[in-house]
Amino acid sequence: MTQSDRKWDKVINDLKLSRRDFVFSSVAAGVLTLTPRFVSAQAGAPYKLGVLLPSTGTGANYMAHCIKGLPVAIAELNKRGGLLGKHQIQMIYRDTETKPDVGAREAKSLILNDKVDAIFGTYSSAVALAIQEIIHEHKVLHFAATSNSSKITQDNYTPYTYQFCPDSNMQSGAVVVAVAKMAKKNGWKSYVSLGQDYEWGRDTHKGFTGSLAKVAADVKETRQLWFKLGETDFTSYITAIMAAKPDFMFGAIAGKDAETFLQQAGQMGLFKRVPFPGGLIAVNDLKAQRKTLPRGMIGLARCPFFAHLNEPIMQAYIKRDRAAFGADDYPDDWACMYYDALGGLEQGAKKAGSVSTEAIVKALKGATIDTCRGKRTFRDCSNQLEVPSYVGEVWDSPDYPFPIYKPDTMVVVEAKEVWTPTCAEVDKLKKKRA
Amino acid sequence: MKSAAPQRAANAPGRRFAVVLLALFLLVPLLPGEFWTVVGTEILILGLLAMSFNLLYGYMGQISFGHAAFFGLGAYATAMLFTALKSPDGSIGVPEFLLSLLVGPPVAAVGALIVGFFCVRLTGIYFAMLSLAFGELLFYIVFSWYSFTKGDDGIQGLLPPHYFQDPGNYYYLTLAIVVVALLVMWRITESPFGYIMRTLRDNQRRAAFLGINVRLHMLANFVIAGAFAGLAGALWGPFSRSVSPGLLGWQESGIAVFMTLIGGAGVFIGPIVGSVIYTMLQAVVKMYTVYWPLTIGTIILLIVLFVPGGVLGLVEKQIKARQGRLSDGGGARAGSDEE
Amino acid sequence: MAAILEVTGLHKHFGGIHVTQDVNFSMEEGEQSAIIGPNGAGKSTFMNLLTGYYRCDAGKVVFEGQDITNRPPHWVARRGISRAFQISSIFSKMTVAENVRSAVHAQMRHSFSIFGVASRIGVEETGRVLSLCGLEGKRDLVAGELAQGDKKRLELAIALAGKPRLLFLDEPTAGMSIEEARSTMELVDRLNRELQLTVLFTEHDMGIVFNHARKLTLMHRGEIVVQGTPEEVRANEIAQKVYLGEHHP
Amino acid sequence: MDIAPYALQLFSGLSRAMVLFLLSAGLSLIFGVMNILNFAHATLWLVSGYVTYSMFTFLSQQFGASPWMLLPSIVGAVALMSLLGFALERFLIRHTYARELPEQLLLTFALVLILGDAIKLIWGVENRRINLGVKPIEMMDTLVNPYQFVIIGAGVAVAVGLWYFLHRTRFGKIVRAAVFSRSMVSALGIPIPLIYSGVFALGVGLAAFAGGVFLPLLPMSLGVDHDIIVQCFAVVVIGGFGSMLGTFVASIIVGVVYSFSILFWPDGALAMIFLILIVVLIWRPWGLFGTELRY
Repeated sequence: MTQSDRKWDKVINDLKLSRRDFVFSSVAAGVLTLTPRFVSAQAGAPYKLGVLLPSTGTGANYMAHCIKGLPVAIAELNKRGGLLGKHQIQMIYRDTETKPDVGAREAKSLILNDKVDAIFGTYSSAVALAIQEIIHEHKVLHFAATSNSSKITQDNYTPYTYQFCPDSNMQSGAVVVAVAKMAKKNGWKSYVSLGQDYEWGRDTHKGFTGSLAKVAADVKETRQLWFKLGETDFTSYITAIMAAKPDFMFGAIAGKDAETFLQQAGQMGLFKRVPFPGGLIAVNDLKAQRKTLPRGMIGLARCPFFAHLNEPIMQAYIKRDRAAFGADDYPDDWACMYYDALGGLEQGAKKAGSVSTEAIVKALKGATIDTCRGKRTFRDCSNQLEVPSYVGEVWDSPDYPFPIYKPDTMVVVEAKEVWTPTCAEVDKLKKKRA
Repeated sequence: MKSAAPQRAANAPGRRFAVVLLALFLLVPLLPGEFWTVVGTEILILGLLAMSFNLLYGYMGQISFGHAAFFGLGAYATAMLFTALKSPDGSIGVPEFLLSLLVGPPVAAVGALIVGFFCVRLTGIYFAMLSLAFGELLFYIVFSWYSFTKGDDGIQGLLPPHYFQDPGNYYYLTLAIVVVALLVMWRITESPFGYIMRTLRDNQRRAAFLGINVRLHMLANFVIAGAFAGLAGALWGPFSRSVSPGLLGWQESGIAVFMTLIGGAGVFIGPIVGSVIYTMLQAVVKMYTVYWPLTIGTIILLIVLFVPGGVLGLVEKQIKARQGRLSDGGGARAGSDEE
Repeated sequence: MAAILEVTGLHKHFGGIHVTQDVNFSMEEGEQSAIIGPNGAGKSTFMNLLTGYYRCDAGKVVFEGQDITNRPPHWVARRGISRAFQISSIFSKMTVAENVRSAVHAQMRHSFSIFGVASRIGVEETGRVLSLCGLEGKRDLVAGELAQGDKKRLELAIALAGKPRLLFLDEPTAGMSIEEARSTMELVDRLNRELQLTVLFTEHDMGIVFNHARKLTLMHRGEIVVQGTPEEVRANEIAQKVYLGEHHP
Repeated sequence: MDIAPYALQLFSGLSRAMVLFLLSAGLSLIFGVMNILNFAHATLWLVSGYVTYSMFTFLSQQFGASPWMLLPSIVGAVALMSLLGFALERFLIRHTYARELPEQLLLTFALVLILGDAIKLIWGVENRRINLGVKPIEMMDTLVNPYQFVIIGAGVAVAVGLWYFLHRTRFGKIVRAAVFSRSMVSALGIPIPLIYSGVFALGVGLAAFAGGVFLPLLPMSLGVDHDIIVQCFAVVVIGGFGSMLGTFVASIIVGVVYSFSILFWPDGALAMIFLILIVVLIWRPWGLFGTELRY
């Protein structure tokens, strides 16, 4: 057992013992930052990985699992020798505070001071757009796996960004597939939209209304409501939605706001009057609101572990995750997608036979990689991984301490069904970069 | 007891200190790696913002919690013109770039003129609250006016011309602009107008009976401070390569207040020294821990409790105490201040 | 001699309380007079009304033939009226010289000069005022740290720097030693004599009042009770009843 | 015309108003008496939400889950937080009375940062929530959350209680006198420092009460204090510093206006609060019910 192995075991042990997961994970991140070059027989230079995710702000609760999970996954990879079996990964974590200017500053700090080779992040799409400017200029690899505005891979395209998360258009497209079916069945004609007033909310909303108009032209949006990130009292929004008496509502709400909204709307009985199909209900929401989520509600997920239980990578990940954090702890969507990003990095380096950024960028172009979600290919024109979206009904499962999506009603909407726009159009959208 | 102690005319130690500080700033890009150059640029830009805030606080005696609104207005004005002037291939020429920088201060000044028109009617806590309210209002306008400002997305792609993409070159450009701005500010604070500001800080009623139109003078100073904040904002966008509405928010204003109080509001270069301390601490502390708020919070707590008047205020006191011992002078201690 | 100040029918109330009632008052150029009256008689309010600090509810104030009723204080000050307050009102964080210098700048209409160098403008005039008020030795002290008597003198200096033609002094010797009070009033006399400065002051010390004012106005409950020379007022019965009689010597 | 939607919107506005009032009452009291604008007020509110959560969880584990466990949890949180408030005043705030406004603001702002990270250290970044199993009830052809009645009731109860305290009790009368004249109170031989500690503890206690009462409605999460404190400032300023009645009325104005803005002009809802604030500050800087004297 090498010295670094022991260190890693200690980190993992700490994590296992901890009740306050976050504290220790950040301590772990600190250890990682401070760890000197790993000593190993034929070690190459360590590979520095910057992780830019919020532990403050509206996305913090979504990212908590990622932030504590990534060190465990990296430790496991390092045990196998690291990238190409010789480059130990050194993770450096920074808080973006869900603020674009802070994100941009921390990206600069990671690149110029810590000399990172790649950056994973961010949670907020607005922050992602801001840091893309920095990573493009400094030619640093950037894997996005949560922030999913379509602008990241289209308008603001840079060859250094790879997207592991279905983008907002794909997600909205998936919701539209479900909603159009339900609208037809129930004779729905009108809906109200409620969205977070920021990049992702606007973009998701645009994607939804655009695609819905194409498949169900007679379903009309009667009202749009936008709220600022971090809203604490949705009462007035909920009564306004009820007052509009729509047939259903569409929501572009994520993070802690989603939790607040679902709780307050549930208590006010909104969903008894107005169905809310296709709101983001990720695994962490299923876990956190295990008691209160209305069963039968139609939710949208990005990467739920229970949809891919037969994938070996997913199985291995779940096993390791439960070993590290307790048997009740299943990885959430965000952690899975960042795990895929890490896998993408490992496979990219292997394909390239090198850890140089340019080589990995080239190797991943249009490449097919193994992920938690099976074999997936990057779209040529936008570096968007062809991953599906998941629409399903909240349902009590006998196998888990929290509800999941009912397996026989869950629809996995493949990327190809909802690809918009076409590659030719994407190329037109791409802004010119000097 | 006072954070805003009298601003003495440039005495020899002060001038020497400023020269040493400038020399240090000139040497920053020679440090290995580009990181400290980038941190240095941030110190200068945020320092300029804090300096402009101190025109209101240290010299006029009013605390503005909406000062970052003008920083943000300047940043957005520059960002929008910058975007409009970009050539189809996404690059921008040097003249166009400089032109876009120039638009920041006047736009911010116009904003300050409108906001200031109302704010100067009030003083103290009411001034603070009204400036906060206007700052938040401007923030929400930028935040909500999606079609014009791109809302929360902000504006990206503010990559300066090739020459200024080099952090060292952008640093020297910023240094040159900030030094000129500081010299202008110095002239203003040492002008009759600057001293009239101090009279308004100390005693507005008395100043009015000298024939000073209090509101008009406060408004003039508010606009000047807004313009300098706008200049800082103009430099921020191309430095950060993007702007976002958060730049206008009260938390950004809070940073200017922190810097000023850390460095010392009673000394001309106090705010920029505060910026050096704050920004460097931030850069270093964040390397080791995510508990930056805890760290800076504790530091501010200690400064408020034990170093009132800021770091430079403390230094000045020490110098004065030494001089006092030498000359064995010192005026008679007298009763409390009125007003 | 022409009237420099002419006040007719001045009226002011706060809520239901009438603090100034139907006051008619005039001063001639070069006159030096005093307003007396018990605490709360409305003396300070009267000065605040004349200088535009309070708005009048009714009445008219004319200075040198110009209507200055309800004009803002700075406008009134620019017409040539200066004042000093009962509680010394100075710029406490600035030095003595800076206090006076800024007043000089304001008088020279330099208050908006943003690129002039303050320490080089109005130097002579500042020095003149400082020495006139006996403050040249204390010019570099911080005003807030001065002794009470010096503060009052500094305030007088600030008022004089405005080159007024009419000077209001509210309790100019309050808080001063006997010696300081004497020299201060001598200065006032000299200004009145040599510069033809019209002076109106309020004062509690009857000795000072009778020695330095040539005309007295007694106010009580916002109204003028008696006006006249010191002798006339001293002889007045009402005056004795409301004020002089009950007053300490 | 169907008035039900408007009535409902008014109801949700009132509920929001009481949320704001519960939060702002302590802030207003502290400012009125001590002239301290406490930036950390909403952060203390947030801390007490977490404390209530922990107590609720603990009690539920010890004595079995029941919604009624919320009551002792709130009492415990209020007691604990009042003690914390007392200590904060004693050891920190007290040193800034003679200082200038910005330094006081800065001190309390430092507390915002420190307490925020303290939450992160103790409770982590995951949201904390409790579930009382509240079921919606039918009202006016629509559904409402019965817990909103609890919120409105709590707001009115606190308003009445504060009124009784300030006007009918000895300590309250002294506190009220202190709003108008500090020197008078100290001339009466009442120790001002003790009043201050007491008032600060009471103000923090009110924040703690609000934190506990909201817990079933709002998952506690980091950073909400930053957004809400500015709205509380707006309420306190609109009502008039130091005027409890003003704070109450301003809460209703802001809550109801906000609620109806969402119906008619959702994008401008938040901006409306600041527009009201600006108009009030320009028209009556001392607020609707404040006194001009406290400049």
